[in-house]
Amino acid sequence: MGLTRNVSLATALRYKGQGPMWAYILHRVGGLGMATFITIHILASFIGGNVGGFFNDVYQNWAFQVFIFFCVLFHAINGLRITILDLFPKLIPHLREAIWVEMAVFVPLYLLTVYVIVSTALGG
Amino acid sequence: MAKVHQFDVIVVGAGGAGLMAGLYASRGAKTAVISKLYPTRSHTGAAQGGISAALGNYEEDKPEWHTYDTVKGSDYLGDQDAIEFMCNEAIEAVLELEHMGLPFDRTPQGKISQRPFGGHTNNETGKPVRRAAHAADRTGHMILQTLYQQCLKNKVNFFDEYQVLDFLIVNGRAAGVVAIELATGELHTFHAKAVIFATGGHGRIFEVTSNAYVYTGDGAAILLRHGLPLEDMEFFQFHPTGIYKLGILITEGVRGEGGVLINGKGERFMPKYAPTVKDLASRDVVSRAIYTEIRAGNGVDGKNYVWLDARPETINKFAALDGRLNPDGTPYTITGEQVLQKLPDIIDFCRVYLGVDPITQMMPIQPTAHYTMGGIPTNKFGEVVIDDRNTVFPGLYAAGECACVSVHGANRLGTNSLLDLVVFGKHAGLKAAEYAKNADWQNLPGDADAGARSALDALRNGSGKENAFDITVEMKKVMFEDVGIYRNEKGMRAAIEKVRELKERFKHVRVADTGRIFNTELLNAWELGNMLEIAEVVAECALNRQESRGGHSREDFPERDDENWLKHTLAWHTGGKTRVEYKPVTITKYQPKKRVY
Amino acid sequence: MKVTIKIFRYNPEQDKKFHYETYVVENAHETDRVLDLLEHVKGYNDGTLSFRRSCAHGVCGSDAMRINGHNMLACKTLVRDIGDQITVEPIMGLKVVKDLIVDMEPFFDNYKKVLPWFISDAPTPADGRERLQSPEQRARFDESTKCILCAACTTSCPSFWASDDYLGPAAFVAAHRFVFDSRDQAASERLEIVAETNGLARCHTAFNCTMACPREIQITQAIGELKMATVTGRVE
Amino acid sequence: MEKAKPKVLPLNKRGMNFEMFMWIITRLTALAMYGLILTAIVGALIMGARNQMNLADVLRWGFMPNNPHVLNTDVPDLAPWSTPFWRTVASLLLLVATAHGVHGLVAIADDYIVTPRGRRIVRVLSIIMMISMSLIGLYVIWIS
Ligand SMILES: Cc1cc2nc3c(=O)[nH]c(=O)nc-3n(C[C@H](O)[C@H](O)[C@H](O)COP(=O)(O)OP(=O)(O)OC[C@H]3O[C@@H](n4cnc5c(N)ncnc54)[C@H](O)[C@@H]3O)c2cc1C
Ligand code: HEM
Ligand code: SF4
Ligand code: F3S
Ligand code: FES
Repeated sequence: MGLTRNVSLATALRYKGQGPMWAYILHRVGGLGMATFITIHILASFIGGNVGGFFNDVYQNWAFQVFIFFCVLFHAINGLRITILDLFPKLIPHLREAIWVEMAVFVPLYLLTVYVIVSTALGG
Repeated sequence: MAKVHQFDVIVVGAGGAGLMAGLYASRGAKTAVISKLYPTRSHTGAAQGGISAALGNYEEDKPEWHTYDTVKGSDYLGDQDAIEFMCNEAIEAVLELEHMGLPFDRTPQGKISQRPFGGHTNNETGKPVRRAAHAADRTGHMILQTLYQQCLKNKVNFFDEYQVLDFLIVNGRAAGVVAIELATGELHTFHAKAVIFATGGHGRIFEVTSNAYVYTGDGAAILLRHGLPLEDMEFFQFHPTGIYKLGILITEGVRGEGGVLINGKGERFMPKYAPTVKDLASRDVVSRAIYTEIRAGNGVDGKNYVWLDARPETINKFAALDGRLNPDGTPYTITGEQVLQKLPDIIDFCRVYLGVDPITQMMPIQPTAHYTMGGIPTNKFGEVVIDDRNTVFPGLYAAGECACVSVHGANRLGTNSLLDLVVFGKHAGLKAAEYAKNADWQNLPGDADAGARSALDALRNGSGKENAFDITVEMKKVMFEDVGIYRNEKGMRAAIEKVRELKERFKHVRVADTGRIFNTELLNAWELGNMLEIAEVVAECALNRQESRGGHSREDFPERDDENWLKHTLAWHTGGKTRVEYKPVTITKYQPKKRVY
Repeated sequence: MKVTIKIFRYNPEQDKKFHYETYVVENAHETDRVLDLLEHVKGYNDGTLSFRRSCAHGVCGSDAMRINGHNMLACKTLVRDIGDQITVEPIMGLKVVKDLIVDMEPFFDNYKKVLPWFISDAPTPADGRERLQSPEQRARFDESTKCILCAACTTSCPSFWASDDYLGPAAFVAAHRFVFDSRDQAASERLEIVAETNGLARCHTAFNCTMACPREIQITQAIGELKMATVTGRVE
Repeated sequence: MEKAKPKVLPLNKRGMNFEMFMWIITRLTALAMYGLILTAIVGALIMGARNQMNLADVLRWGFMPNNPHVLNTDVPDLAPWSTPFWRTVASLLLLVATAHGVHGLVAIADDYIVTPRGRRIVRVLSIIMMISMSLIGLYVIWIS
């Protein structure tokens, strides 16, 4: 009797959460992205040789850089926001406003980064 | 074969009354509480204002005053021994709730806070007294939560989402109930020594009501079918200010803060009906006034609603005209912010449901069916009595809105219902457990659930010519129009005709849903059957009582008639016919006199 | 006005899989509640449509459902506020039993885990009167007394979607109600329960709960206060 | 008056456990990382990186001011980076970030892996991972 709990990834993403939910998802993506990257990076440079070289090429790729910079910047800025609100729960009612502030910092910074990365990539 | 469970005491209903009964019964007997809703969904949770007790936390107050106010409020139809009992128990009852952890609001000294409420007065000065203990504007919610939590703590057995369909009588004693488990559609027989009904009221027989969808009078209808009487069914309270069409309650507090009622012509009309207290007259008086205006064509746009105006400028204008003063003697004025601060919930309701901001706009309101004064007759221990000599039916108890003790008589005072729940719920529970200790088990017949089964089968096998939803709509409409605030012989006769016709048509209903799991259509149809039964009895009792008293106002008999009608109605309904008898009112200290506020 | 309402349907006795059914309600009014539309569809289009409801004005917690993708109470959501194209689905993360009805047991089980009842060994005042509590102490936990256990919060939480072992915001609100009540003495037992692996640490402040709560309780803040209480031990 | 409730619960009576300990550690390490990263970047600027600003380099300095990383950048003089001070900064950052990151992975796993057995495995794996990553990192920082 009964249907399963009905929460596939697709259903979950269809839920109309707002800023905070997306911040949570992207924070997770960012954290995971960095953790994976750093692990591979350390292992690769430890092993060195061809394998290391291959990964080094990946890092040089601008698309990868756009991604990893997103992970770092977003995770770091959003993480600061989380930390502040968590240490002072009285501020949590303003969580949505906090995300606006955070965006005001993150978006220009990230756009600038992307611009630099892409123009460096194009400019050689 | 249905599943059989055995408990000493079965409580039907998990509102304030049912939970209190369950809590107390479980201390002395193996008890189960059966409810068609999850307990926290019961309508007790909707109560806002407060629970009355003469705690005297702000100013002097006495249970005797509370008793007198209640007697007067009941238009002298309440049984005074029971009222005195309730008002004396009130203090202990409220303190007990506090000891259970209920988060009452507090006075600056840390005591339970109290607020004034309609009809509660200092008997010496006649001024309002602060008697309603409250937890913000969700006192009922907090009572419901606290009692449920205490039941969990004390490991009371719950059968949630089991709807009771039938009551079992063996050898003239209560022997249990039959219920359907909503999640599976299975019938369960609950074998018990004692049964407590706490199923709430039946406001859903009216079109516009503040009551929940589940207020379909199940308990009362089940007992009626088993040949037991119901008491004072003609008395139903209409609250003057419900949101137009929706019936959602707007508390008296709005008028307390200076809000006024305005008709379709833009006139303030209450001074015509209650020259001294005007908009703050008692509930029955204001409801009647609104309805009179509407009938005279003074509703807004010719429709059946009027305005409740709580805009600061209106409040200030009329306060000045009335010469209303602050306690310090300065003229009474109010600002928009103050209105917002004092009535946050009402403003929320208006914004959500009407898109109206009461600070800048008027609220469309109309009287709304609110509270069932009548019900299953009981004595003050919650024992169901079945005749004018108060003969007790062994093993059967009732408490809460479905019961009629009678402490509310012809008109209930605000905040007395929550008190009724905890006081009589407790005593019903205690009595039932005590009874169960000494009583023998009655043997159940093999086909105990046959009655319930055939009732459901009838709905599954009807000809299908009729739609249950249509019947519901028509019943509510005719009951609200003709057996509502104003009643007269012609209208009520027509209503009785109509309800009988609807009952005929109801026989042809067939539910489309043939499933077992959560067949809500089937159960809604069964509830409609109950409502039709109750509606007929209400209409007939109302037609029978040839006077006006409290919530029962006859245009053709506008005066109270103590000589002929100072008595309770008992109504039986067998073989499609209603039989009415009477029971004397218990009068101890207070002789009836004219009711002026 | 004309309203098109698309409803999630699932009949366990016939269907293997759910599907959607679309109904058109011709004479809808913009002040109609979604609950009114559902009643209309049930009354005239298809009686088998099943959903829970009781109070019809947002105080009993029966009818939390996903309306246009967001958890709300059907009785507190008006056509006026969401437009004439409406999609109604059951709340997520609890097993669908039939149509819009889900199995609430895991939700209530989680609630019961946090000892949601008043606990105090202190004797009641000798005169039988109330325990004293200042208005400020009372205000401390006022928000969390508003909960109607509708489950809109818990079933909007990504952590709960991931696995229903997660205690969930509603249970935290219940714990908060007692932990910060100056009269209650079981704060440490409750904190130990809410701090377990499936408890507080699995709240990642996704905030969906707070935004779904029809009682407008600051749930995430309450959870935050519980978290800090476990860390600092302060339960005032 | 009744017995007043304690204002601060003793350490063993406030629900503090591994999860909540790591919860607060995650926040504190987040703050620590900010501090260390800023130190590293400021240090790099002082040591003459001003003119060779490059995004990837900033990241390298920021997250791991160790020799090989700096080697890849345009900093004029490598010597200052080999002092024990900068090696210590790099090591701290490494330990803090590893603890933070690995526990982050545990936190994510906890959402999906809920059996006690599964969780035990995740925790054992995470400890192994944390120790080995830290050791490798330290080796790189201090030896190379
Ligand atoms: C809007 C509003 C405001 C109010 N404000 C106040 C106030 O301020 N002060 C005051 O004193 N009073 C107030 N009242 C009145 C008071 O709240 C009710 O009279 C009271 O709560 C009724 O409680 P009860 O326990 O009898 O019924 P309920 O709380 O309604 O419980 C009925 C129970 O019976 C169960 N049940 C019903 N039928 C069946 C069945 N067939 N099988 C199994 N279970 C069944 C239901 O599931 C439910 O659990 C208000 C009422 C309303 C509507
Ligand atoms: C300035 C730098 C950083 C800050 C401020 C920061 C902050 C945070 C915070 C506050 C959290 C907790 C989120 C939550 O519980 O909801 C977190 C989680 C996490 N962090 Fe970081 N972090 C930083 C750097 C890193 C780095 C370098 C890594 C990778 C190694 C990392 C990996 C993770 C992971 C995997 C999570 C778990 C994500 C989740 O549970 O959804 N973080 N971070
Ligand atoms: S906290 Fe809000 S959303 Fe959650 S159950 Fe309670 S009332 Fe519903
Ligand atoms: S949505 Fe879930 S993650 Fe936390 S803030 Fe609410 S419980
Ligand atoms: S029906 Fe009660 S909350 Fe919606």
